[in-house]
Amino acid sequence: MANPFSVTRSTEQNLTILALVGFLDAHTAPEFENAIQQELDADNIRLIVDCSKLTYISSAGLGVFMGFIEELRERGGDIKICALSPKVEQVFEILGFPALYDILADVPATVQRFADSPIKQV
Amino acid sequence: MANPFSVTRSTEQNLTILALVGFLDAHTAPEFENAIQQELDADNIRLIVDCSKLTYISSAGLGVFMGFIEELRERGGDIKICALSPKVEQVFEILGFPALYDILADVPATVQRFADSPIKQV
Amino acid sequence: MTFEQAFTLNVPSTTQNLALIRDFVNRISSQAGFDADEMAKLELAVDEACANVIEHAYEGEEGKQVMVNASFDDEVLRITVVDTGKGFDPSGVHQANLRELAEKRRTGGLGMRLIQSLMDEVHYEIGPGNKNELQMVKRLRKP
Amino acid sequence: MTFEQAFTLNVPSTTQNLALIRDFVNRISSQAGFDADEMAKLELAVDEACANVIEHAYEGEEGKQVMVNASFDDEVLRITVVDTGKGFDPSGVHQANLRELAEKRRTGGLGMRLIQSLMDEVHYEIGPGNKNELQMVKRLRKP
Ligand SMILES: Nc1ncnc2c1ncn2[C@@H]1O[C@H](COP(=O)(O)OP(=O)(O)O)[C@@H](O)[C@H]1O
Ligand SMILES: Nc1ncnc2c1ncn2[C@@H]1O[C@H](COP(=O)(O)OP(=O)(O)O)[C@@H](O)[C@H]1O
Repeated sequence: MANPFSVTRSTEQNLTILALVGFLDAHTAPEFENAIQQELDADNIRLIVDCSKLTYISSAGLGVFMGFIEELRERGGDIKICALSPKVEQVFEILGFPALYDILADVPATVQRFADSPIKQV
Repeated sequence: MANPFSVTRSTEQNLTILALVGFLDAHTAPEFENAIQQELDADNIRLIVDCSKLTYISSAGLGVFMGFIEELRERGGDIKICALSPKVEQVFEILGFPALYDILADVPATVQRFADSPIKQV
Repeated sequence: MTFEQAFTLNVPSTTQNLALIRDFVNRISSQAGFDADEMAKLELAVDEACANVIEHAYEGEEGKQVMVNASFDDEVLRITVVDTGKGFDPSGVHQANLRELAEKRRTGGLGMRLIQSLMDEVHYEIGPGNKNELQMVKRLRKP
Repeated sequence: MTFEQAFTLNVPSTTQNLALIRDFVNRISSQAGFDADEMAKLELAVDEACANVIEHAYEGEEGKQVMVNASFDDEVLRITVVDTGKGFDPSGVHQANLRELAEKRRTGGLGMRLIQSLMDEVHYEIGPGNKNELQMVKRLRKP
């Protein structure tokens, strides 16, 4: 019954894929924050966040994206987001995330976007 | 989010199989009661209750078994129960149901039991 | 943890709310550290207690409130179910055995027995029409 | 239904309890007749409100209580989140836009905006250290 959340890491070419699973709220956001911080510390600055198994997100989860995006882009990297369920997508849209982040349909499309446009022009 | 419960009916030889799905509590027990009553009204007195998809049972659900068993046996029939999950089985056992009811591993074993012993000797 | 964790839930007296009550108990017993088997017992005991309140204490009247208090520390989980209904004398309830019940075609009479066997301690404080409490305790077994 | 359905939940002020609070809201909004899309909005608005209480009103202190009251009839669902924490002046909160927040590397500042856009009415009653209430209303759309 503990609301499960986990981050699974994989790589593809020079990209890091972080797959989020479960419920991302104020309780679990620190775990996601740590996962991104570790990538930065290891100089992995091209991140794909795969949300295909993300069931729920609140502003605490969205804040994690906000906290790192400037630094990543300054260093030549980006966070690109993919595979949002309709429920999760609605939250990104209410807050205007599509203006600030590349949001794609799936991992392959996001890999392609990194090739075409390494940093989103905002 | 409504706690789902449903009863699915099928037949095998001269037996009626009622498959319970979901949560059987004081709220949903009347639905199970109606399902059994309909069988009695139609003179179907050999009932297999398949609990393989029953997630939860409380005493209100167990009471439904109690309310019909005497009449069914007087009329030459029986209720035999099968495929309890460990969680549901624990409740049947605490209350001593195995002394009063045939409880089998699956539907085929229960069909066989009806052939060997149409009414449990208690 | 260093302090007691206390939770309260208040819901209208309808059987539809039993599912909500079970969610509540499951979340708390998981936090308290019970395993899946003990969580199932707690969930069932509280369901039975609340179903009795709805059916018997309030005699099916839906505009009343069922209150569930829960608190735990490192050693025990205490759950109290409170109603303002008619009350009863628990010691006066005849605990029929299963065969008797079947012979009488009774669909009830199993709930209180379940509560007794699922919990470590069970205690009623009855104040008819005012405040009736069913206090239940389950101890955490140290691993 | 002919009478108002009223529910209350009281939990300790830890983010772990947000999941329990969301269960509670989901059960009630489903009973009230909201569709899946509206249920998701209600769940999120209450999560945000309670996360703010835990983080800001109580400044992370875990021994306090978060109270959620919910009631509905045929027309509206009202949810009130109550705390006894430090309070604040909601009108004094600067609503930064997303780009500003990103530039300042702020991880916060999105919750109150979400609540505003998810609910039909939002109203704060602040009584610092005594009782702070966030009252939220969502109307049932007739099919
Ligand atoms: N909370 C209560 N308020 C009033 N009467 C109760 C309450 N709980 C139990 N009872 C009485 O005790 C009897 C036995 O309860 P129980 O063992 O749970 O079986 P059941 O509820 O199925 O009848 C009930 O029939 C009722 O008369
Ligand atoms: N319940 C509350 N009690 C005290 N302060 C609050 C409360 N809710 C919001 N605030 C204040 O308003 C600010 C904005 O809140 P919000 O938009 O939810 O963003 P965040 O919580 O991520 O900072 C908070 O940083 C806090 O200063």
